[in-house]
Amino acid sequence: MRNLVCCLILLLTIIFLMPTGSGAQEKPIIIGAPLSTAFLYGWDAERGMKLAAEEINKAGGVTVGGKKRPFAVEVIDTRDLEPGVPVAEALLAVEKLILDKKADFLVGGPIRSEAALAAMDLLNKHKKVSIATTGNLTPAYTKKIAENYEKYKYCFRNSNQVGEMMKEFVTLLEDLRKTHGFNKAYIMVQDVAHARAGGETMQKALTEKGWTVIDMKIYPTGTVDYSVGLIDSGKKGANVLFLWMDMPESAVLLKQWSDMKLKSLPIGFVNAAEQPGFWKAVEGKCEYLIVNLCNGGNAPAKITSWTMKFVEAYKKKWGLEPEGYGTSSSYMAVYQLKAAIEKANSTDSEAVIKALEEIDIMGVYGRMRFDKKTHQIIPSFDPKEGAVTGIIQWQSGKRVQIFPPKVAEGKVLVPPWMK
Amino acid sequence: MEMMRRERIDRGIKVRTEGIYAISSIREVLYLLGPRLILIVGMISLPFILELAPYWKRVVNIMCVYSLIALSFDFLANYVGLVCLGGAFFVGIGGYIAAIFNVYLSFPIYVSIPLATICGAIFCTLMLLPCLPLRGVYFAIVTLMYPLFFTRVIEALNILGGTNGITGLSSFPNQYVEEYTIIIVTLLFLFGMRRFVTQDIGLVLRGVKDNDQAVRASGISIAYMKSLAVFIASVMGCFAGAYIAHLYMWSGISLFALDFSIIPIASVVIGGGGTLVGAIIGSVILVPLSEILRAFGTFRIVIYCIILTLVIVFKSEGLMIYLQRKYHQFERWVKV
Amino acid sequence: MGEGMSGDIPILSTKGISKSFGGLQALIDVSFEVYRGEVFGIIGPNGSGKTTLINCITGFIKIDSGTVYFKEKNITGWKAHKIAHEGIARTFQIMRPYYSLPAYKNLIIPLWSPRARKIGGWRGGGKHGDRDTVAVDILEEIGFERDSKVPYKIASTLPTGYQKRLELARCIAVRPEIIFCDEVFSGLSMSEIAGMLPLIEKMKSDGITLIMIEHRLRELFRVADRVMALNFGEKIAEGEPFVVIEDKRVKEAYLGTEEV
Amino acid sequence: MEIIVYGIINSITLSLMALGFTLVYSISRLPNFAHGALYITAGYFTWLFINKFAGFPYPFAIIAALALTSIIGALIYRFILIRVRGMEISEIIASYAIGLAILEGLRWGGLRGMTFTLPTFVTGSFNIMGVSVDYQRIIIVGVGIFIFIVLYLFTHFNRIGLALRGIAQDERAAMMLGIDSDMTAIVSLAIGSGLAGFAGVVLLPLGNIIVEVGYNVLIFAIAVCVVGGLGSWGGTIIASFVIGFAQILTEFFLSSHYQMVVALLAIIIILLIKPSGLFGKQKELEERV
Repeated sequence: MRNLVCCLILLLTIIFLMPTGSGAQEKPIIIGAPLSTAFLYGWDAERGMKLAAEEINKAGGVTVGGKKRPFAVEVIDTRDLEPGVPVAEALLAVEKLILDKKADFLVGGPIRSEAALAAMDLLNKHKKVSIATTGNLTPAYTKKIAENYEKYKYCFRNSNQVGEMMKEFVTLLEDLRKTHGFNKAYIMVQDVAHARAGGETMQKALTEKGWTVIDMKIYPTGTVDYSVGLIDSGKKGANVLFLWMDMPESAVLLKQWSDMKLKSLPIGFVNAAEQPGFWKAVEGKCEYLIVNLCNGGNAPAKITSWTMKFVEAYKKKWGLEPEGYGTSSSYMAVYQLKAAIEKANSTDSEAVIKALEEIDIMGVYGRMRFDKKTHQIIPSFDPKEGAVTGIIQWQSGKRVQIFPPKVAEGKVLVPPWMK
Repeated sequence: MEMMRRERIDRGIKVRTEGIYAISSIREVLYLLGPRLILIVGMISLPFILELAPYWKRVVNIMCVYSLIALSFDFLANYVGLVCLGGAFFVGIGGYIAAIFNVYLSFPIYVSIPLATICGAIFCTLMLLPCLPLRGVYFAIVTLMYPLFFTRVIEALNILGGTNGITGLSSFPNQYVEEYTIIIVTLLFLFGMRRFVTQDIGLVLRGVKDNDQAVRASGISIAYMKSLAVFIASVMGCFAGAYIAHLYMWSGISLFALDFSIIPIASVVIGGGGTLVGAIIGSVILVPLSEILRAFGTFRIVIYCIILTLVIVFKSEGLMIYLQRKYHQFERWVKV
Repeated sequence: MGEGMSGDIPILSTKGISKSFGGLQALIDVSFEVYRGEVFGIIGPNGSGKTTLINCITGFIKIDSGTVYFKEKNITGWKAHKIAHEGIARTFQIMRPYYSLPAYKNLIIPLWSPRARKIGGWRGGGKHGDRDTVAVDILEEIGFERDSKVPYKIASTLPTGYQKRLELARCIAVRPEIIFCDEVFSGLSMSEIAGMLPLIEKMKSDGITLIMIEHRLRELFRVADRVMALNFGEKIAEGEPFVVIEDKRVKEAYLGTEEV
Repeated sequence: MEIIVYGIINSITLSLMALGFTLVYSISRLPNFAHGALYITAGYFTWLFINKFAGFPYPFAIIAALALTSIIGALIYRFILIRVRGMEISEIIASYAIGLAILEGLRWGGLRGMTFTLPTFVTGSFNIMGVSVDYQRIIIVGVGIFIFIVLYLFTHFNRIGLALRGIAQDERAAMMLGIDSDMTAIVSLAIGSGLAGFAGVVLLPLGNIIVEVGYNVLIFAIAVCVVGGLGSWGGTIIASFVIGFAQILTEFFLSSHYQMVVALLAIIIILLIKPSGLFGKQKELEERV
């Protein structure tokens, strides 16, 4: 028995002494990235950031106070997308980045909206600037900044938010109504605060526009069977299925939809369907599914000259197309940070905040400008005015951008059995 | 040349069986109080030692929170015989009630935490009252289901801020107040419980564990005794919940997360069930270990579980009892 | 019914108690009366419902029908701890000491009970400190000297005989008026039983009524004033020990019938 | 109409999940908290066999995966659970820790994201009485019933099966008759894990293989077993129908987001009213005075 206890203590001492320092030639600017690396929104943001940092360092780094300092990306696994893990774990990771790894800026931010909201108070306490790029879409995030600017001015978000995306979807559905005469919608959302809020705003907006919203079903996380809702929608002649499913079980819903050959077009947020590999995973059953990737550039498209360059660079470095929400926004966040630091010519939080509010660069998905009061990226349908969204449709194995019309790559296809 | 052999003298046997020992010399006093003093001085001085690594102060806070929950599990399971797998239930209720007092009724922090502890404890005891007569595996499974059930109810009814939770709780005035509240409270509860367990009431609770029929036969109602024990355990749990809600200025359904149930149980098992100090030692080992392993990403859970299984299988009595035995024994060479 | 030893009203009387577990009729219409300060024996072959009767009276099992009066107070259906609070203590057929506690600490629990505290006084052990000394006194009464190792040994390490006596001590500590002794003599050696007899005499003199269930009739008859016999849940005889043993039906119950 | 059809499917799914857990608990009194992990391991092994070793026919992949999962189940008992057999808390913690280790090990080993799925046995769907149901679900119902029958036959007319039931009733008596309780426990855990794996292999093609499903499966399994009475197979099957239909009805009439609440509410209510469950006959509850 003695030897077991000794080897246990030996194991502990080795781990304690593991060197954690990082080489320091020109003192690098450290970007902390609290991401849930075991999930899509986590690792694709991480890849976006590393790609951007690598490109900037190759191009000579950031000129601050006369010196050329490289970026160093420190990623910590927050596990905050796992259901059984308390948010305190994510906040602990954020603090580890700030205090232990001495991160100057935070990019990506905790992914789950409740963790992101909780982290805002933490950022204020430690006076660290953070750009949230992936995962959290709740309008509450920017509302808090607007209400309490002095306290929460350190938080920025360079990806779209729910209210804006709802407008995009309504305009898309309006176009479909004109072209295909759809007017009956059936809403199925996951039982999560921002998804339910999205479902309710969609229901209100569509009924104003004259649509008949048959029903709204809310599914708790972990539901494995959607047959009752789908059959109900088929029977009542719904021709549009509005979905908001961030949970992995949404693949079950898609498979059932295509097996039942329902006469309705699925549109909305399906976290699982953003990945290029999804097509093979469901054996092509996600054909005709329309998914919103929140920001342009997460799928091959020609929004600005930079978009295709970014897609090629991503494919070369990581071997596959940009995967989903969070890739292009994280990539751009690093570039925005570089522009702001060079404009403020220092890494001090106050100066960088002022600079971030003024910078205006033409990015991967349109013109990137932050709203002074809410620190939210200014969205628009025209890449020259603001950040453009990226709604794609799965067409024979490819993700084709179909919205906004100005940058659309293809037309909306309707399943043959619907005609 | 006379033969020498190692003779092992176990001072402890006399101490353990008798339970009474005369303290004669200062050396004897030191011998007994030594470990306790090291623990107290160590815990009090932690914030100063960690001045140079500020992040680890936060880890110490979390460690104390987990050790409080572990203490309440250890007391309930090993002294009263109620195996409650739902430690997260106490934490969740404590956190939510603290948020309600602090945000909705805007009580200041030094009022909302004690109030939340008491109300939370009353609420938890009332909720657990109907399942007190259950025994063994059944009580464990019901209490495991309580936090999951509350998560789903809050999520379905979208009350108390739904899945977003309640934000904007007021935080502690400054760093040291934050640390010292939790450290002092943990030590208070630790030594308070050790004292309580040897009191007459504590003996009655231990009697309930041995066999409750005998307690019933001597005119004491078990239901009252068990609810008293659950109340004490939930006071500790709810304080931990209220504290962590204020520490992170946020409380939401993930306070009911499974981690708040499993890690305390693991630290009690590793630290040594039955000795209340075991819970503290268990979390002193487990929480910083999980922090160090964070660099490994999800692999750290695997290492965590493997260590836990090894300890359960090979050293099921726990570290504390093993150390106690070793502390009381020593060998010396004796002429044959 | 017969004249009691002292006073005329019975301290405990049961009327028509019956209890069935599923189809099995454990007790059929059992009524008997016990007077203060009397040692009342209950005998009968195995499975005649003796322990079930005690469980019913002391509230550990719900009674199907019938009533139990304790000093003119109807205590049918009360919870076990309330009945014990009234003053009816019991020992268990399978001994139930508190294994993890030392012998004298075993007595702290009954001393802490509301009944002991209500009686209070020196014997009741008012302040915290007293309870330990009172516990050791009771152990001394039972026969474990104060300075011997026995009171301080952990209960589980005590031999069976000692544990039996510890059960009895646990009952005495609650200051009861009636004690149900469930096979206290079984498993004891002759010398230990001899040691118990003066203890029972002392309890009788303190005015505690004893209801003893026993298989060892010779020892029981040396102590019991009156005896009742049960067979398959029915009361078949009651009265002086030697009268009952001669009763034909009791012989039949024990030895089986001769008719062919 | 669809309530009945999908009610049955949902109930059979639940019973498949729970059968392994009940079998293990009824025979060796071991609450196998690693049940969800074995469910996912079988799915992952099948996926591995199909994708990594090209040309491995689907049925062989399933059989190989089930065999592997049963061996893992037996090993878990042989090296870990056998030492903590008597102690309740340690049993639960040990089996839960192994389950967690396997699940997180798989997640660390690469089982991430949504791209891991198993092909369905037969694709397409057809209508029963106006309700369109796909073949995979019909196969599930067929397989479910087949398993119930096989289990019934195995335990009633087969020597090992009778030995298993002997241990289930009274361990000491069975040991006296020369049945080695540890060997039976290993067999029972192997069969239990095999059943868990089987449920995985049959049910996972509906969706995709994710680690979170492992935790949900464990909760559903416990819900069904506790409601049906720990340790009674009949109880489990009937309880899975009760909960299965309750979930579908709540989704149909009340509203879908109370679905998960129903399962958890069922456990708490049943345990408070009748701890031994609908059909269970737990000796330890009625404490013999």
